Amino acid sequence: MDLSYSPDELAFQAEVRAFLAGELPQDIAEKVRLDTDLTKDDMERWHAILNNRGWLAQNWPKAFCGAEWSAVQRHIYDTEAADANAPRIVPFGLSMLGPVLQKFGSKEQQDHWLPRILDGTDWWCQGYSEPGAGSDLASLKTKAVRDGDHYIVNGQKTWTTLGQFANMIFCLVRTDPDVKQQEGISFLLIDMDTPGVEVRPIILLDGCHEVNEVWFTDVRVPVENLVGEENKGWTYAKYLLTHERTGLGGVGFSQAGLKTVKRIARAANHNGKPLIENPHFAARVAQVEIDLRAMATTNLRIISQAAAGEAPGLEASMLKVKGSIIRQEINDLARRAVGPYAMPFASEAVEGANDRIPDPLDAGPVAGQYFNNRKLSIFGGSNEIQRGIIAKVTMSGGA
Amino acid sequence: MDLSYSPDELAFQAEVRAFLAGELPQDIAEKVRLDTDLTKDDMERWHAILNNRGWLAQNWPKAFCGAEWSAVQRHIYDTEAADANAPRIVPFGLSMLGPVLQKFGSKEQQDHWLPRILDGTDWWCQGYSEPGAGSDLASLKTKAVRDGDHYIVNGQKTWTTLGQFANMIFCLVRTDPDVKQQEGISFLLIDMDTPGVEVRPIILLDGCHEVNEVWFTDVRVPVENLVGEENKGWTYAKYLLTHERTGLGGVGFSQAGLKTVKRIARAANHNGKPLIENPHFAARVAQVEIDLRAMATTNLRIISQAAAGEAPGLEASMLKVKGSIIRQEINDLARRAVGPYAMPFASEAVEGANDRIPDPLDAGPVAGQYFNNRKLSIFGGSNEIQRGIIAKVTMSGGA
Amino acid sequence: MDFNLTEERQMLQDTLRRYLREQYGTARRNEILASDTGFSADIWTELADLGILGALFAEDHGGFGGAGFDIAVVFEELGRAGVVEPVLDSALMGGRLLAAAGKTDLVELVIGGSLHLAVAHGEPDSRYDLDHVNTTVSDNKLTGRKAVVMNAEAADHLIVSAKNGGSIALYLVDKGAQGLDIQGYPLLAGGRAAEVTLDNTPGAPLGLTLADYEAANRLALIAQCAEALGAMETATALTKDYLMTRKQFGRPIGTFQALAHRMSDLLIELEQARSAVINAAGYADGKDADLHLSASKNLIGRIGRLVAEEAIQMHGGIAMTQEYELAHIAKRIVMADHRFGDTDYHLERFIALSAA
Amino acid sequence: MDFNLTEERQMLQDTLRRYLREQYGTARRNEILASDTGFSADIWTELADLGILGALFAEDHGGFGGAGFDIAVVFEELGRAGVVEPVLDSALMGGRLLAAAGKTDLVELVIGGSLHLAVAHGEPDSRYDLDHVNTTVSDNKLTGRKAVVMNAEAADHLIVSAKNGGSIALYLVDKGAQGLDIQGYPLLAGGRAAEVTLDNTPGAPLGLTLADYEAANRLALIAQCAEALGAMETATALTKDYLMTRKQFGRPIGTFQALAHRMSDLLIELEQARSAVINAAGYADGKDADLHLSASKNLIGRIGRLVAEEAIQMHGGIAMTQEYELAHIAKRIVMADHRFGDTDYHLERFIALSAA
Repeated sequence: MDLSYSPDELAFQAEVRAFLAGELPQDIAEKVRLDTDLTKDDMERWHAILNNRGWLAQNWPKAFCGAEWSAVQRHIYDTEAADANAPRIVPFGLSMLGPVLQKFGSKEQQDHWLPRILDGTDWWCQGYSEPGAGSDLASLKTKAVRDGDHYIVNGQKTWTTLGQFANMIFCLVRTDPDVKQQEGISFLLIDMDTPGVEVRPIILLDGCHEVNEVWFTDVRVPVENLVGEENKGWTYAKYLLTHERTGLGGVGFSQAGLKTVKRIARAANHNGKPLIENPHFAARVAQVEIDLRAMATTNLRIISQAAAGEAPGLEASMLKVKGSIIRQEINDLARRAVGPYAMPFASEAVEGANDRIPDPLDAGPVAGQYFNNRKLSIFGGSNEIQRGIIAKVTMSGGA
Repeated sequence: MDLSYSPDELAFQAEVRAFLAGELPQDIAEKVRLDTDLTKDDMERWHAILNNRGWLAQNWPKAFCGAEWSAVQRHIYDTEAADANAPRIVPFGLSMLGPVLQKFGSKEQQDHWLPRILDGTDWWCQGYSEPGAGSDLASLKTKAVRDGDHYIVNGQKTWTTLGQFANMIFCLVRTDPDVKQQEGISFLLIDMDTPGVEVRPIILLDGCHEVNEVWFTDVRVPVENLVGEENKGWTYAKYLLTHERTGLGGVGFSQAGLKTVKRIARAANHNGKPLIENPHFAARVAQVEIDLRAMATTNLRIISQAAAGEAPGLEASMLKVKGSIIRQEINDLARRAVGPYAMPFASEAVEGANDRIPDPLDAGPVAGQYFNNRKLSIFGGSNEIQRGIIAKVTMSGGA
Repeated sequence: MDFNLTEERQMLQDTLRRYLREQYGTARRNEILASDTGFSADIWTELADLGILGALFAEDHGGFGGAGFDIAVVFEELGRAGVVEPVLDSALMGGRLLAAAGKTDLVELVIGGSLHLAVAHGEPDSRYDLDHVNTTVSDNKLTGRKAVVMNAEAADHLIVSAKNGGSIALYLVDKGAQGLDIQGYPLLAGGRAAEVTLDNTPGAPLGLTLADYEAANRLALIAQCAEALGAMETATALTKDYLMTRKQFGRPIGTFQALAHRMSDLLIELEQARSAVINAAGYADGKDADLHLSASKNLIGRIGRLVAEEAIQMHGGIAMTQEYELAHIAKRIVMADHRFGDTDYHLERFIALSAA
Repeated sequence: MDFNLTEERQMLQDTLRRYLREQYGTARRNEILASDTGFSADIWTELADLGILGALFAEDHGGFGGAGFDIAVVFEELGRAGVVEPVLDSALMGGRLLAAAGKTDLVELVIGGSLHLAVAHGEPDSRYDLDHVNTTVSDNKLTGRKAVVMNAEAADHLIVSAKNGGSIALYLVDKGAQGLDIQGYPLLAGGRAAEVTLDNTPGAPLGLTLADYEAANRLALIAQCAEALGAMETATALTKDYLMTRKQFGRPIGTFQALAHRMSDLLIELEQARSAVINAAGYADGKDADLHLSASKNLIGRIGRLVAEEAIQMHGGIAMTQEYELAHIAKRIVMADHRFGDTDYHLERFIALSAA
């Protein structure tokens, strides 16, 4: 047991810190700090900077021009990036599709699509969820029927994050309706400029446009856009879900969020003293900070297991549940800290100068963020789904 | 809406207060204050005092020599009694068997058994639960087979509270094994001096002897001890359960407990100041007090509905759950307040003078009580059972 | 002891509930939310015509109610429907302050629905403290800044607090008064507020002190607790319906034990919240009024958060969308914690008052 | 960064776990609980022979461990089995204080299992404060009262703190010393303690100060957190087994969703507790040691209560009986909160150290 970083790891940490200090555009960092929505251009700028440095595809193998970082390196980057208010890397191409293509795609697909992810030619989004299916991917209904060299796709996807920016979507579609639910599913890449694809915004409860519905009406998709074998899409989807499940605890986000809470609470007045000195508020902050410290260590333990080749299954579910609870608690504290100024509808306000809210605490849209982040325990497999997984695995004698 | 007592109710309150001040033996009150176990003699003494005043059978009709108090009167008594550290009235004969006999017993049974409850000739206990049956009464296995003028009873009951003091037990027994689970059950009165009845103590986790197993081996019970009709016992049991379900919130107990917590916390030192002034401890006390104030009003609302003739069903389950949570939280606060002196095993200590623990806070066995009162959410229909009832009733469109 | 509504209050409740059910559905309300003014003048007029505004005032002042339970009944229904019109600030607080000042003529206009008010008391760094006022007054001219003033843009008059020597006094400021600047913005949970600055702005002294403001604040606490209770009732009802409608594995998801038990806990806490509102309304005149009000606001804050979060969580994705009824209701519940002192503010006040 | 046990610690863990599994079952432990001494001399000797006591000391002092993770490994296993022998007070705290005082000869006897110690620091009104000592010393004679002193009756020597002028110093007091009175009693969670009074009782100065006591207290915090973790692991395992064994409606009750989800939450919190112990053991030498230790003790206190209460609740009646394993384990977990500062004490200390 040794909780300290090795000299190599410390050197890497310094390198990351220096890079962020020198290269992260200040206007972007300021938006991240205030939880203001980033524009597409903001995200593309930051991706390009990372790509220049060779740090965009952090978990890709060197063979595919990735950084091939160790789990600890990725943890170090995540922590430093959150601390510096760097935007998160948009994961759809880099963390989700990339690994699937590398493992199951054809040489042609790899050669064509992977460089376009790195250089920003394509912006991918994910077509998994469907209305009424909840977290149950196996019950999906979007159909793809073979017609010569094409599939004809009909159906609807939902909760498609940042679909409004994407030109490509990777989808799970049903190619064989006659077999059991989890079979007969294929993994298809669809150009969103194809006729019959329609993106409709979903406005979330905090007023933000972040997710979308994507409708497919007789959309013709070339068969070479099928990844792997027909009807084996479920296997690829499961692989992707496993791969997606690192960093689920969101330790870096929580650490940054807690810093913000403390900053606000130092500035906020409570009965003539800084709010941070109020014992009730301080107790709330301390308890979540203590929880977070423990979770950060749990996170490192799991990373170190993953580095040793163990697949994070159960532990990933545990991290996702606890991580979402902690982040949501921090959002709640930020909202409390701000007091009456949490009430203005801030996202709209930033658009027109006339509507600008003179928030003396410079806190950003904390209440909107509080509501928006209720999604953390709902999307990507709700906490109820995760608890079910944990119970099932451990009760059957697993852990 | 009017939250104040009427002049009559205020007069009654004064009467109760005067009675308790004058008649409650101080040695008994002191034991109750310190949560020390009462002896059988203590309980009998107090019952006799109440009976003298005509206040023992508070909910019995005047026709059966009861006090026939209104719901509000009972609430007033409960509150004042808890405040004065009066012992609770042992409920088995008075609140449980009495109402069943009054409703379903024969004239002979009423004439014989009811006066003996009042004058203390009989000490009753309850034979409902069986090992492995949990809260599910319908699955009980104790058999009674008719043999001439007797039933022959075989089987085992468990969790029989104060069975060690009882000379009589009212039991649910299976008289027809061939019908559906809830049918074929009868309600039988059994003299515990009959050969074949054996009482075995169960020591609870705090070291107290409070509950028992009761074993029946070929026990001969005269048929005149059958209450109502054979195989209709389930109906009577359900009636009793409904009847038992008032005062489930334990408001008086919680109010008295909270007073104790505050007394201890005023005396306990924390960093050179009284613990009650510590904001973290004060916050815990305040939150449970706030919850209790709301529950006291919920309790009164339900009492007032009951007085208007509405049966407390769903609301009784709600009160039991919330009431147990509040009482257990108060027990937890008492344990915390005492600090290191919560560790000694106090129940044993009071027996031998040599082992007497010089507890400077005069707190009694608070940690033992904390563990003992975990029973509040387990026995008498666990909180899980209650939540199931609440969900079932409301989800089917009831409330 | 009596826990039944009087016949009059029962009628008031029935009338208001029926009116809002028919006239204030999700679609209508979402239109109002998206409008420039943030409220509907028609709804306001109709509330006045139905006598809802009058129920908030005693007969002495031309109303026919005004007691704690009148306020609780009205606001519970407003909360149930997620009403965003500023009844609390404009009619209740503003109107009752004018009533306290003896401005019966103006109160009549409030009850009739033709006079709109705003109460400008809090300041940028006062948070929830009632006695923290830096706005100054000299020769009946006010100078200072007021924070998050509800309904300021629409108000005909603002009631503004200022430090007059050592004590706090209230002034009536006209909409068009000189040196008055109103920077309005929408609120997350509906309606609009504004930052109000006064620069030597003339105001008419109302003869009211901080104690009068505190009295109005007590009424606001009853109203806010009741409104949150009504919203919680809707959140709970929507969740119950959803759990019994939405199916997984061929069964309504509400029949699965985990959700069923959590739903039961919400229902239990909802009863606690209901009792807290009764305590707030019933004890608001007594000597322990502040203790009861703080207890109730703390409890409503805690349970409100639980209900809002659990209702969203048990719904899943649908509750995350702006157009779904629960989204608005959940925002009303949580944002109630930011008015008139939050959960911790009232916890602390309860502790202080208990120790006293 | 490395989260694997060293080979030596892995062996230590395996040895101790196997020994306790074989020799310290429920029946044996319940016999010990019921005994007059409250602990087993045989078990003590065997723990010494297995090298368990030696693992708590550095090589300099005749041991072969002594680091935070050595302590954590030992106490996690002791906690898992619900061991009531006073390893923490007699061997770890007592022994390490003697080691700090350079009494290597005595430490050897501790490691060998032949010397029993008690640490008498807390007083009737000191609660969890370490610097609250009213016992006085004059001419190496001590006078005062010490509260809830673990293992006092069985100890050959007591290490007693006293106020020497303005500062606190530690003294070695012999079992039979003049004026020493020991009033013993059993503890709810097993073992025995005593009220100790000293009346001009001779003590040998150890040359140790409050800072030395605080250092030993840090080790005790690691040990107590680890012991509670081990006990929580047992409580969780017992509950898991029970849920899969006990049936209702023909299915193991653990397959019902409500209990399954609550069990999942326990498992999640157990991982948090495990990380808290790692933090306590791993950071106990660093500059933020007290911050980490307070964080860990607070978290262990909160999670411990949850685990103990939920484990009992999910078992139902059986867990309420004294003879069932969980009853003892739950008492160990909850009573751990009453040693070396409880949940709130360490919350407050964490806040103070964070602000510093």
